[in-house]
Amino acid sequence: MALMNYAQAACKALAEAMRADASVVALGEDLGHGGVFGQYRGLQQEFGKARVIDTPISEATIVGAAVGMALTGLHPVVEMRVVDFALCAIDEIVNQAAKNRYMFGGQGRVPLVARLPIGVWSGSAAQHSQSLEAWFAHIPGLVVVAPATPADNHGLLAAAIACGDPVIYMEHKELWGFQGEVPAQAECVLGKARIARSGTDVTLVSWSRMLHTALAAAEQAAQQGVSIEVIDLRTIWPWDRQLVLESAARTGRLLVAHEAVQAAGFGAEIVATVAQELGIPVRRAGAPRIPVGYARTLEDAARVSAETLLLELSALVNGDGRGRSMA
Amino acid sequence: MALMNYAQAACKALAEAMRADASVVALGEDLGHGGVFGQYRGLQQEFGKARVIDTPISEATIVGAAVGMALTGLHPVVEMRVVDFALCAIDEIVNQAAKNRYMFGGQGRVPLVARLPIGVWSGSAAQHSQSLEAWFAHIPGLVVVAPATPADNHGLLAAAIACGDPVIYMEHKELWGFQGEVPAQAECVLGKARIARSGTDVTLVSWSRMLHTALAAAEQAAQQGVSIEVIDLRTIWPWDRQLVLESAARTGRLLVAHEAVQAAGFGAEIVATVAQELGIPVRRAGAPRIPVGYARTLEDAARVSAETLLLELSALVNGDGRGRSMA
Amino acid sequence: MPGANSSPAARLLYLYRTMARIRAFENAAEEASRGSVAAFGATANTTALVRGPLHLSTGQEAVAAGVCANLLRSDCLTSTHRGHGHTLAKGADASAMMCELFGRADGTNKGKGGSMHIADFAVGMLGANGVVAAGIPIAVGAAHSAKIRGSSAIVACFFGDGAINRGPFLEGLNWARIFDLPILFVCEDNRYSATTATDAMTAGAGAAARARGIGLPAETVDGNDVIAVDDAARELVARIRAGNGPQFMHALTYRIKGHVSVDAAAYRDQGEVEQAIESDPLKLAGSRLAALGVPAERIAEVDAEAQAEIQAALAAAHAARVPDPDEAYADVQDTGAGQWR
Amino acid sequence: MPGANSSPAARLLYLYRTMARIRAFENAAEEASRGSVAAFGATANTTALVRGPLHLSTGQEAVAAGVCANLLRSDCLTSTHRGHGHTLAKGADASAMMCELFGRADGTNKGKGGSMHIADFAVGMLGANGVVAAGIPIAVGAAHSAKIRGSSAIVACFFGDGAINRGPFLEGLNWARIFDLPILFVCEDNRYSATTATDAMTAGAGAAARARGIGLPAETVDGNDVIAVDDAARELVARIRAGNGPQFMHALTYRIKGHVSVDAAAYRDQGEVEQAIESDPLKLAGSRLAALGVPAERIAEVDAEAQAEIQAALAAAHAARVPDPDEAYADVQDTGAGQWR
Ligand SMILES: Cc1ncc(C[n+]2csc(CCOP(=O)(O)OP(=O)(O)O)c2C)c(N)n1
Ligand SMILES: Cc1ncc(C[n+]2csc(CCOP(=O)(O)OP(=O)(O)O)c2C)c(N)n1
Ligand SMILES: [Mg+2]
Ligand SMILES: [Mg+2]
Repeated sequence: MALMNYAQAACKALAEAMRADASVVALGEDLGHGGVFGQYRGLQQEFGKARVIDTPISEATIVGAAVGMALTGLHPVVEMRVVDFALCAIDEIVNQAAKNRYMFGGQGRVPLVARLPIGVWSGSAAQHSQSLEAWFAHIPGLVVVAPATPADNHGLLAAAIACGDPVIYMEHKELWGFQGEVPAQAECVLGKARIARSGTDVTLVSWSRMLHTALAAAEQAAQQGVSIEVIDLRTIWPWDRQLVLESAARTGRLLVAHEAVQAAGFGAEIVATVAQELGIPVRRAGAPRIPVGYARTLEDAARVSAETLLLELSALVNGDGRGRSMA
Repeated sequence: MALMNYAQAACKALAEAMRADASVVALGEDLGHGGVFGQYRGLQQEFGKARVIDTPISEATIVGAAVGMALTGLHPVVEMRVVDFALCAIDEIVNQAAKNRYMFGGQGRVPLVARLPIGVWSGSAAQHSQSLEAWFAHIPGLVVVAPATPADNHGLLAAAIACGDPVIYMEHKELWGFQGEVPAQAECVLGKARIARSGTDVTLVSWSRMLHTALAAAEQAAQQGVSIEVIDLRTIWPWDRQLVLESAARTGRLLVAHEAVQAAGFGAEIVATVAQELGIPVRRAGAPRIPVGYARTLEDAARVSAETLLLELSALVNGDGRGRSMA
Repeated sequence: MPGANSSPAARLLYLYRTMARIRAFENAAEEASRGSVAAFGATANTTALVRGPLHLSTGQEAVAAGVCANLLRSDCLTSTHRGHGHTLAKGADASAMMCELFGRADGTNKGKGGSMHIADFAVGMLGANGVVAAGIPIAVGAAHSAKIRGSSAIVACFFGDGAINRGPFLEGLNWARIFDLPILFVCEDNRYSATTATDAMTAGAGAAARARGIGLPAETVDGNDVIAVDDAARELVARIRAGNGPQFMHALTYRIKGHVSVDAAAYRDQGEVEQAIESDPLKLAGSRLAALGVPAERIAEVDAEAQAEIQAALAAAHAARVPDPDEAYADVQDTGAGQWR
Repeated sequence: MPGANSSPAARLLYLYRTMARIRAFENAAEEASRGSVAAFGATANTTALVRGPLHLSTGQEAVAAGVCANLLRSDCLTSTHRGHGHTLAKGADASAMMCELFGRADGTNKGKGGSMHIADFAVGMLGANGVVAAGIPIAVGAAHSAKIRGSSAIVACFFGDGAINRGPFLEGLNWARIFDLPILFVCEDNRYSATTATDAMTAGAGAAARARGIGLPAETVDGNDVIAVDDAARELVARIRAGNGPQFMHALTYRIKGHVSVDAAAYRDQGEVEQAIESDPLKLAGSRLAALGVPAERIAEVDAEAQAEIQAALAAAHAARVPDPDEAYADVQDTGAGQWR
């Protein structure tokens, strides 16, 4: 165990993978100076410019080239800075990386990890603040991961590099400096959620930065005598349906909270599944369907707060079917 | 009323809009020869090359230029051939068209209609068969439309051109030749669904080509004594929540069927909303989470058939909570 | 294959054979695809054996044959939607390819790809692609990979004249040059982008000028003359193998048929088409062979062999197994496979 | 503004004033943004008045000033993430801009955009953009629109040296040329793309060579010499207004500060930075003014006016109203507005 931040934990995972396997390479803009968030610090010094590759501002080709690398024996880790810029490489992610193995009948594999940081990033406005995990969960062939803690950013990045599938790896831009204990050995398995706090009255599923808001809300709820079980989903696809269903069956109520826009967000998938399977009361809390504004008041309107979660939780617990049902 | 096919109906709507308003222009590849599906036939002859613009194969710039046109007084209608190619223009659609009005504080409007045909298209395999309406529904700023009939392809395209917002207009590639009566005057309103068949036992919501499968399933169900109310959603965003909730409250059961991949598809949004609001039994039928394969057997595995819908409907009617719940 | 030092006649006969095989393959595929797709005013025939859009390279065979004659099996290639010729020339088996077009389980892609995604990774053919210009970054990455892994393989990257107006063309060439990658870009200029004459859509002096603007050496060749293509490719490939980084070939040719098999291509001037048929690369190579003293019977023999090979491929495709619906769930991804259906 | 026929001193003083206003504006914004964002090793200061990434154009003012001096209010402009200079030079009000940076309801963008999306449509400034090269197609579309509508407006499209490696650069230039659009492309080459020296990432002879490869006339100018930029822009804009289609300017300059305000830019050679400070465009213009006989007091007066204007802008921004949370729901879209929240 060692205390480090979320960026350092990812850096550690990547360094370990590169040390263990010469086929692991990293590519993207500004990696040579450690990445603009320090998440590549020291790597080019250790592994050289041939393996930690500074690229032109060519998102489409960064991902497209990574597909070509992955097909021919390398394991590229691709940096997109923010998911918003990855929108310049969507053909390469969706039509090329995700479908390659299938449409060519299994002749090749595309073991690449594309890092697409998500989330509202203080004062960065509409083009640097999106959370699009639902998009990638919708695309056959992709694995989607969203770590909430330094330990998971270490363990899940290691697992993503090892898994052999194209992985959309979504770090949260407001977590880079978040500190936590990280085990020496990576211990994560893709597709396994984690009960972050046990409880009996409501199951609250979340991931990424919103997990911390969910934990804060659970703590406040506990003070009001309501016991919330908080699940950190960790992998968005394949999501841990079993753990969520077990917990929801136990508590009899489900709330899913995410930072992404609520409309057609991944919360809908989980809520729809649980409603169909268990027929229990279900609710969602996601951002309203508005772009993220710059001014703090506007930005805050696009965030989901612990207060909002408490309102949603109490609506569930009090059996009040209606609330802020759609945003 | 006149009998015409789905492609001709759209052509009529566009011609009428161009006749009425000199600011309406169309741009895309191969428009001059009528579009590869005939959906632009005769337009360049009537309106000239300056208004029916043949473009290079430059999807990013087709949409990006349309944003610039829309900001400066034109009403561009943009052709992307299939939604899959629009993946080469996602930054332009999501970061530029959808967010422009908001992030610039309402200084401009982006009244463009982007035609992104969807759907499995016989024998066209993984890169020409996607249905991605859920993606665009997730993006604040966008309107999303998916007509199922020639009348609606006329009326909704007219409404889309007139509405002043950026519209993702999704025609279905297997409907181009579909015939139907089209009223002389366009009569559609965005955001209004339509009861395509009245019934009492289950509400079945669908759109685009899947509507016809839904109607076929409803007909077969009727022969088995089960009465299905089929709703044609028509506009995916803003969807007609009121009509769907009213119908579902009446029938007490909901099935949503779409051709898109079920996982994180738009059916999840509707089912989640109805489950939360009404607490009634809900189910979804969408494609399994696989790319569309080329061979007919593989392609069929990625389609949702009337038989599948009948199984889902009977699971609902017989109160059997479990079924093909997740694909 | 007869190397560069073999007799000109032997080399040309070899190139001719490749072209004849491509022509025979595509003629057969076209026949089996009548009414394969509803587009260009054609209505679909649901019983067509070859389904969906079928893009024929008829008239362009010399580019595939001439370039691929200079590649090793260990070299890689990326292609476009119009990829039968590149695939055959790179060494794929015609039967496995025809099976793929028929949507059979023994096809190169197990029936999952069809014509538009034809691929044979075993011979380094990394795939046809349904998205214009999308093969360029993938090829660049394969070349970058070879450089990183210290492999001696090079990559050939084919694309059409329409593709040079898409962003990945710029990005890919720039990338190849700054990292000095072992890659041959081949712009197969058939003068059309679907129904549109590309010329009016392309600013400046064309593909080679753009490549030079990005710092790549570029050669323009008569893409209907297989000897010219072979000679140019030999030189460019030699430069690449010698470590001189990316090279660019602009090959001028013509798409004799429509954009897809159902396209009658009525938008073209008939005179233009007739002239192109006059410069059919097979015809041209045939007269060159005669001039080199190769007897007509020898050429007829090669033609007959090609026909026989393709007839066998057709028979194999007819006989081959259709994939089970269950196979639709294979090869999606490993993580979570089987948990979801 | 003093036109091209006014005295050289009057013209230069006008250009100097624009530069001084930009410099004063950005210095003030920088001051108000200390700790605005956690990146480049800096930690965020949640009380910063200017939030998020702030990209300063310090050292590059001559490009904005020289180009925009040749534009009419009815002409359009698109910018990058580094857009304060272009916006001020195009005629936007400094107070409204500062309000925007402070996230106030009276800001140019009603507090919705901030620095990275600064815009003033009323003066034809169609927006800064957070996505590198994304302004290019938008500018091209605005120019296409002018042509279709028969408007006499032209468009200036600014982008950085890093942007010429993204696809939209190729697509946009090609489009502008084939449709012969009234647009001036301005590559503002400050030698860096964030922390990366752009040179190593850019193949070939650079921006102008690429433009020529796509058929555009291109000029390279000393982007720190506002007279050189003004002269070149005058000529290029005249050609555009005369109907000669798109023109290209490659302006060589330097980013004196870090990539964003929190970036100390320690990755650069100190000598290089010192040299750049020597060729600071304001300094250069100052000595030119002196040489033209403009008294030092007159220059100091212009500086003081600029300072006063920006102090007033700061005061206005401090006093201005913060947007209500409710305003977050306005200006999303009309269709379905109010039905959803
Ligand atoms: C990004 C993209 N846009 C449009 C299409 C539709 N399309 C398929 S082939 C083609 C023409 C391509 O022209 P060219 O690159 O010259 O290749 P050719 O067909 O002539 O071999 C077009 C427009 C596509 N497949 N991908
Ligand atoms: C598509 C995209 N990729 C990456 C970024 C991150 N980014 C912001 S500015 C910048 C450097 C841009 O360099 P240049 O075009 O030269 O403009 P400059 O910052 O020097 O003005 C980068 C990489 C982005 N905003 N958009
Ligand atoms: Mg072509
Ligand atoms: Mg720069």
